[in-house]
Amino acid sequence: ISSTNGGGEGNGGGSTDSGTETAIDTGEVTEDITVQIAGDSRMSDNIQGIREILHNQGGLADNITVEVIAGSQVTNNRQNQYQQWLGSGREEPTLLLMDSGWTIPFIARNQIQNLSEALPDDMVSTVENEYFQASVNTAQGENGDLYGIPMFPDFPTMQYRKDLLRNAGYGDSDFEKWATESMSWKQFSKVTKEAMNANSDTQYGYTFQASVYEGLSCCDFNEFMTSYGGAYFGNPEENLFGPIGDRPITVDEQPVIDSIKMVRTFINGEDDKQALDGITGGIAPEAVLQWTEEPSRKPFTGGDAIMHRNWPYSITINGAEDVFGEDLGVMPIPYGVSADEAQYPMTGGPVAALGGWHMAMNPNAPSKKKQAGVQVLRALMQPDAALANFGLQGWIPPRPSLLDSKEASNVDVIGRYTQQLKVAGENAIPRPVTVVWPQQSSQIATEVNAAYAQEKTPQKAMSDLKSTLQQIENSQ
Amino acid sequence: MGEVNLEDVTKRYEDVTAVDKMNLEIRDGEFVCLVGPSGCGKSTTMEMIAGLTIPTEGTIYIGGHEVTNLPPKDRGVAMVFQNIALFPHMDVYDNISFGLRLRKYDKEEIDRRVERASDIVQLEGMLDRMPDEMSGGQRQRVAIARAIVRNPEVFLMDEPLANLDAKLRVHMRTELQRLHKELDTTIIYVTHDQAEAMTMSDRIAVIDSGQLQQIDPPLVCYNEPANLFVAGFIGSPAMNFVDGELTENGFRNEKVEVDFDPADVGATAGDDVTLGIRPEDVYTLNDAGSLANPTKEIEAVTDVLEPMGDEIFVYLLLSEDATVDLDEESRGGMTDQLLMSVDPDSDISEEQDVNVVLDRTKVHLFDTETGKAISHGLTATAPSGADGSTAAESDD
Amino acid sequence: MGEVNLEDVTKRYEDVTAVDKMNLEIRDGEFVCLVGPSGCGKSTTMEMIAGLTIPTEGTIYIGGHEVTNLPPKDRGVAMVFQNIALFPHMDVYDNISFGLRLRKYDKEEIDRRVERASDIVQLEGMLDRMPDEMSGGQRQRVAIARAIVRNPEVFLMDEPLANLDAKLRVHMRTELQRLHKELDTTIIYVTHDQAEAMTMSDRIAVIDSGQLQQIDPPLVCYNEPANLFVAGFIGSPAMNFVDGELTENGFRNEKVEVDFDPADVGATAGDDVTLGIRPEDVYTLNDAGSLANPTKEIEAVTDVLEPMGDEIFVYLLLSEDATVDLDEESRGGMTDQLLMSVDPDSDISEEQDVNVVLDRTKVHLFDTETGKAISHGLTATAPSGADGSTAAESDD
Amino acid sequence: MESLSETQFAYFLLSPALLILLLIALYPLIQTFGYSLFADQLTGSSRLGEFVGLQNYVALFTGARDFALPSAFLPGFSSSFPFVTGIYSSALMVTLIFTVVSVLFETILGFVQALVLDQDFRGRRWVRVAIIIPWAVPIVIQGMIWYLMFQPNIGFLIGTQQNPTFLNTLGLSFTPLRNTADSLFLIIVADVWKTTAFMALLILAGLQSIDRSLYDVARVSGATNWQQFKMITFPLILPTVLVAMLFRTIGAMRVYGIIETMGGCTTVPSLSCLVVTTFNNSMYATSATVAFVTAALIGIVVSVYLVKFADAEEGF
Amino acid sequence: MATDNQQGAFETNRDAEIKRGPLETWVGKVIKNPKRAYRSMFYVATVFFLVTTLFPFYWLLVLALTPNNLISNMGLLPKGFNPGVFVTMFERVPFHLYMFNSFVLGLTTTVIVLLLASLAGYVFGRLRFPGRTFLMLAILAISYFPPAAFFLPLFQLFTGGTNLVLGPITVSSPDLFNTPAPMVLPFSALFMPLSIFILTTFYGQIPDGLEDAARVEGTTRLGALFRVIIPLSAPGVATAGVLTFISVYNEFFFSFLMNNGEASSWAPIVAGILKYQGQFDTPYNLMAAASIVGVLPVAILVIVAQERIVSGLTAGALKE
Ligand SMILES: Nc1ncnc2c1ncn2[C@@H]1O[C@H](COP(=O)(O)OP(=O)(O)OP(=O)(O)O)[C@@H](O)[C@H]1O
Ligand SMILES: Nc1ncnc2c1ncn2[C@@H]1O[C@H](COP(=O)(O)OP(=O)(O)OP(=O)(O)O)[C@@H](O)[C@H]1O
Ligand SMILES: [Mg+2]
Ligand SMILES: [Mg+2]
Repeated sequence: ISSTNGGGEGNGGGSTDSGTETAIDTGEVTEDITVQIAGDSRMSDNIQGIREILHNQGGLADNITVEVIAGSQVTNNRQNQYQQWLGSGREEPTLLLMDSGWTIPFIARNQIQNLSEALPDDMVSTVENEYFQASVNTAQGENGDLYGIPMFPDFPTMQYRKDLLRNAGYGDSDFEKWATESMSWKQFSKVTKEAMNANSDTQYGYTFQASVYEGLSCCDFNEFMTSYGGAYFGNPEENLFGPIGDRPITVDEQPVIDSIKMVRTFINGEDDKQALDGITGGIAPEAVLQWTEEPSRKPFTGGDAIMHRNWPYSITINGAEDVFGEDLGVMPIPYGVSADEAQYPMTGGPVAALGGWHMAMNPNAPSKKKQAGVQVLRALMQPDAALANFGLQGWIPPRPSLLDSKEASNVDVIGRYTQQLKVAGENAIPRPVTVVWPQQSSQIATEVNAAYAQEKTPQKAMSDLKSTLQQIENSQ
Repeated sequence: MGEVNLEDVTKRYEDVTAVDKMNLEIRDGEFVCLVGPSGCGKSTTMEMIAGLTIPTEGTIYIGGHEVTNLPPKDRGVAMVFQNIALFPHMDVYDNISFGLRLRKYDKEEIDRRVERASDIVQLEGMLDRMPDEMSGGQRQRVAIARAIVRNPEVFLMDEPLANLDAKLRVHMRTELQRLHKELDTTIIYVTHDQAEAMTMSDRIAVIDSGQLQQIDPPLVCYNEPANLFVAGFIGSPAMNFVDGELTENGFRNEKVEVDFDPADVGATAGDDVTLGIRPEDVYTLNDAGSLANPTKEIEAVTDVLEPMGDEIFVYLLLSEDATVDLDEESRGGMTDQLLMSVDPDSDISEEQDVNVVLDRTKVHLFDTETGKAISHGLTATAPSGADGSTAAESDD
Repeated sequence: MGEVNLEDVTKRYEDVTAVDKMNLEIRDGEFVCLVGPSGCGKSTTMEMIAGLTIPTEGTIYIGGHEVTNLPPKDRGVAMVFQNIALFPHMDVYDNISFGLRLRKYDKEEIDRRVERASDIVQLEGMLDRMPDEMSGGQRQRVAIARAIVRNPEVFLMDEPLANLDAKLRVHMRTELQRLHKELDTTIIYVTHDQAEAMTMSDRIAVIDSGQLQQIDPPLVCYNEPANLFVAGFIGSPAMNFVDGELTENGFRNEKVEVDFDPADVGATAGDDVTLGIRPEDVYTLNDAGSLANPTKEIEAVTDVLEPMGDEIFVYLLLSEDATVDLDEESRGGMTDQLLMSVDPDSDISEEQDVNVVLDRTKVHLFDTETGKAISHGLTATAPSGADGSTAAESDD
Repeated sequence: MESLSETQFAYFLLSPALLILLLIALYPLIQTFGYSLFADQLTGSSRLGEFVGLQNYVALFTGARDFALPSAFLPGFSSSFPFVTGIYSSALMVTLIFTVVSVLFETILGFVQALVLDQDFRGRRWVRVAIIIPWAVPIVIQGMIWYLMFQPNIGFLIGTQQNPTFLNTLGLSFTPLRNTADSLFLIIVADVWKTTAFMALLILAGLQSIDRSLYDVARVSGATNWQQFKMITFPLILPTVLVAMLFRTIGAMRVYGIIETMGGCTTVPSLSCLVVTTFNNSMYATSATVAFVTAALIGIVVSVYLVKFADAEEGF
Repeated sequence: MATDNQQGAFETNRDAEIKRGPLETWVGKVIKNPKRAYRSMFYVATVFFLVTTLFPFYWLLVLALTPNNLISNMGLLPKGFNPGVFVTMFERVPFHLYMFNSFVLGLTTTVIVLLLASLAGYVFGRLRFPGRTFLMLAILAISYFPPAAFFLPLFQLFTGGTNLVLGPITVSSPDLFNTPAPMVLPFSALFMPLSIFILTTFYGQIPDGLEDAARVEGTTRLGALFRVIIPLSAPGVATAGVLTFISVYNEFFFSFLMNNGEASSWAPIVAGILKYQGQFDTPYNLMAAASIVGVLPVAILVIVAQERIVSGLTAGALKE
């Protein structure tokens, strides 16, 4: 047995560059055809509903059937699977649901279809013009071409217990204001402390996620930092997605340091040597250092915390009637400095880290399947379909305008909070995804967590991080 | 001290009673052989004495202390196993010194003793072989050495010489006897070899079907067997048995007549009796010259001859139509044949008519029904009225 | 056909030569016993014939075909192993029927054969026992049954009866002989039991240190041993050996004089020779009456007596200061003692002066150096010049 | 077939196993070794960059590739192994500690478990089920079990500063899974919990294969239970124990799953963590390099082990 | 006399007991009767192991029975009682299908491994031939590599990405993705070294005499292997089988990447368990329930099977 692949040139099997850029026949497909989508279990659980939406709201022709294979929800595993499938040139599936956090590396590898080339212009321009900009950015290649259609974005918000805050003297008018006008971290910490004092039987003030994991670097830390006007690589508008090696590394700047100091104050109190002035301390448990989303949510849902930062999925849980119902308050993430004061564009203000998923197309799929895939994408993009999906699967509509709609606010539980989501979406900050982001992310998480845990001073941690990031940048 | 007593010891397995109410008193320093047919319970008895098998019922004493439930290590016994059971992961030296090392003897003492033991069993130079590199006899010798390096109060040996050749067996026999004398230990010894049992033991215990049949010095067992079983079992080749009836004049059946007064042997006429006579006590008329007390002649014809070198076994048929039925010869009971042992020089041939006589002093009588011995040897002369025709009378 | 030929077969282990240039021709249907001291290579020879061990050198033929490298299953042999080697995970029935099941005999045939075999070895009713629920002898019988259910051309039996009692052994012996006649198979049989070797075999092969010493019919081996080794090995108790010198007048040493003309035995005066005489050929003067050709008297004193029941072994010391040194009796070679077997009735006692004579016709002479036999039995009469004092002369 | 010589016969019987190993193990390993001679390539459709020879290996040993690898927290851990620097040496340290401690405890506990299971008692079968089930637990679940047990505010084993549990008083931090020393300890505990069954099962099988009559001999020779164990049981199952230990050692040196699910590869970076992380980050060449170096290191450890125990058992 | 002595000892013992506490009494008895000590040591050990191994399962059960929302600040008892979770888990994911897949994969692999490893174990355990040590080490060396080291080339091989050059013809390897083959084959190769080593030690310990006996009775060497050596090593074979089966049952790497995760694509139980997990939300209760369902029956089954294998092998399953 010998392999033509020989000593390790390792070209991913049948994948070829050419396939990703050719235009697709966008005409009707006539024969019966099944389009396979690599989705998640939520999709496959709702496959009947999705088919109805596609045909009823999306106007998909009856001869096209969709089929969902439920990839792992664990995003790393999914990414890994896709890498192998696309890397080896498999024809199935036709469409793939991709995390906005790692679509770009696939683009960089020419492993997904260039939709700007392949789709009708109207579809492309709709996405570019009407969708949440941050989401669109994470689906674009270096050349600005579109490689994925955002299906739904995800923005964290700050959830709180109205009932507990009422005990501290706050009322509905405050809650209403906070829903769209976020508060500063200073005020946030003060409010939280007050509520803690007013509710002495409640164990925790503010729960969030600071474990050593992707969620810290992409999101929690990113939010703290950005809300203080800091950035990983200088001006996010210019440098967020590259060019690798040719951008400044700015993690050691004061806003970043301040944000770390603030979190240390949250955890350790104001007498931490690295406490941030003006922040009320001792509102977050040390446990956050080991918490990811679910462990941090458990105490909140269990009634043991006042404030909680998390993704919309948890709003659905916490806002359910048998949990807090109307007592659940939601507001955008607090800010460190306002957008005006911030050094870089896209920073400052109530920033929210961007999550969410795109639909990308497998360039190796047979053209008939691609053709049908385009029809499916088009159907999914229909506003009515997006709204129906919000109701069905909780997919937040990717166009801000849709969040204002009646249909959106009618959606159970989360419909109550569409305005907060819209604010968050408009202030969303993507993680700086590039091909080296995975390496950078783990280093960031490590250093930041160490700094939060008082194992390093913020300055030392960030200067260490800076040099490591520099090395990674330079390695490309 | 090394006396071993078994009181009403019984061992039952699911469907077999291996040992059945065994009572056995073995004195300190005694050498006792257990003999009996295969499967009669010898090994089981040994195992119970060693403590490897716990009796279903009964009590065992060693040195006067009850040990019925004591673990083997507290009984002060050493054992050679029938299945040899060498430790496969140890070389010969380690196998032999196993018990000594357990007791933390010092190196020199161990060396000394192992050397001595391996000398006795002629295994010098093989101390670093592994068991699977040895012949069957060599392995057995290791097993013996393993037992004799220790100086226990009681030795149990279960057919220790089964795999050895005659020469070596004689050697080992004398070695074991010497050891026995030197150490003054009690030895309980299972063997199938008559010569071993006869020469080595102070007493022989004959066991059948888990029951003790007789325990007596070798020559007593040989000359005065307690019952048909013992008579048939001890002695090789086995004793001849002839069934018949006791009449006023003595033993009678179609072919064999032996005259005596039933009263002399404490029996009454009319009983069914079995007459036993060993092959060496059957004489042809030619050889009967030296015989002081022969019986009446018995007509016979020779069948098979088995020359053994130092003697010839002659199978005699008493009735003409009988054939030697080697297969169905059963213990005790009437047979139509007699086995006679004659000198290798005798000019006897197959299918020849010979008349034979028996040595009256060596005739045994048993109750056919119960198997119990009635008498061993008849009075020197036949009672009056019987004719003493051929035999020359001596005054001994 | 079942003839077995070994041509220059050698088996060497790392440091041992187990079998050394063995040449052995066994005829179809023959019953050959291999005997020899422990570790002499008997089992190894059997294993090579079976195909379990591949010879280092030499060729093996079975039925005229070379089989040296053939696997056991293609050799048509059945074997009873010295170490019994029952399959511990199978009950008796399965053990016995193993070979038949392999050959896909039908159920009924298997049942029939197993029943027959278990009958022969007297294991009826034990067919569903597991090996570890059986006594040593029972296991051995299973092993025999396992071999005899098949009807192979060659049977190899390595001490198949070692664990059986005398009675059963006699029974098995006759069964095997019958089987041998019925099936007309070749049987190669290892035994340590002289009686077995003498009675069963067509020929006995005596092996020492891996080398064949003699292969001859039993009585030939007994009466005309080829060399000192065979003479000492065959016969139990062993032959007495007396070292001496050959003079013009015959054999001489301090104590023993036997007169004859060296020329008659084809030897020359002056050679060192060893005289061999079996215990049963030594007579006290009292018993010598019947002896046609006695030698000169030899003065001796009795030492130990070993009563065996059917005979008594008398150890005689020739020089006064000698003691019976059971320990250092070596094979062949001069000893200061003689073993004599006498009638159990003899009134002989320990430490008694007796003069004994030897049966001239049974005197063996060996070259002391090479061990080769010089003659077996001397001419009936002593040569002229020698005095025939005590012995009555016969003209036989 | 029977007429083959012993050597031919041996190879004949080995051929199916060797064939499948050749195709499924050797072929990919050679390929992977090839990968390690190229540069990483994160963009473009090719998985690998240009041929660089042994540069990846050099970079790994000099620490020049550390930025691409997850790094441990404790600076004390990056102690110096000869020829290895930086993160690789700390990963090696973590792995070795994990291996030595967990294999040691698994062997001891597995031994005792096997001895318990070798007894005859009522309900033995159920005790056996109980002892074996941890081994049947998928690593994801094993991770979840222990992760939740040591998750502040979920599990009950971790308290808070105000309300410490006995484990905290023994020195366990309040967020043990974010800290290399504590999580390494807990990961070892979790691993011992799961894989002791592996040892126990194998040793039990070894115990059951011992010829019981040897114990009779030993008992009559006067051996106490302990001596029987020391002189019969132990030497006779030693080969089995060594095989079990050998494979546990290898397994432990490749530990990955339980780390990832409990503490995370960044907290407790083992050798395999480096391989998987770089693999997941599409750095196939680095991943291949680390894999080969890891295998070589395991090889060294195993050789030391084999040489050390060669006297104890010639079986290998 | 002996009985007298014992009587005496017993009396004094009783006198003393009155003044002693229960522990001292027990200790006293233990010293008198070491069997008792062994017995109690044995019970202590058993209870210790039961507690330590089972406790995490109890914890799993606690998690399963507690509604997911209430999982926080857990104590030793479930908060709430929600046995319905064992139904919900099947509604959410066709878990039984995943179990079935795992079973098939495990069984197939186990059979292949035991067969090939038996041959190899026989060779290494009972034959002496040149190259033996080298080959053993080479096979062992396969276990040194993390699974990721095998993955890329194998993935290409099994998804049709490798071209096989057979003389003039070039065939690309068959696409086996989503079939059991690309899992079973790597499992077989990767788990085989362990079984080979286990079987080597066990087969090596069977006395030669038994193999000899079988061969003389008419088996080939292989026949002797299957009829005598394997049955006599039954505990070892069964253990190798159980270890292999469970390893496959739990394997993650290949199980996960060699199929698309659907039950219909032969994805095994691990994929099933992960199916419950959302991107952020983790229904611990469902996963715990699934684990219990996935593990307990299998563990029990495996033990039962092991016992049956052992008794089957030893008691003549090979009987015709
Ligand atoms: N595997 C082996 N390795 C080394 N030496 C061996 C091996 N097998 C046998 N021997 C040696 O070869 C010689 C012959 O052994 P064999 O088993 O043939 O003897 P034997 O005549 O059957 O003896 P016994 O009557 O005691 O059974 C012995 O000295 C023995 O120690
Ligand atoms: N574990 C067991 N289970 C059932 N029966 C047994 C067991 N052990 C022995 N027996 C039976 O008990 C009887 C006595 O066995 P034992 O081993 O004592 O005989 P033995 O006199 O030593 O015989 P041999 O001379 O053949 O060795 C035999 O019938 C045997 O089959
Ligand atoms: Mg016995
Ligand atoms: Mg032998």
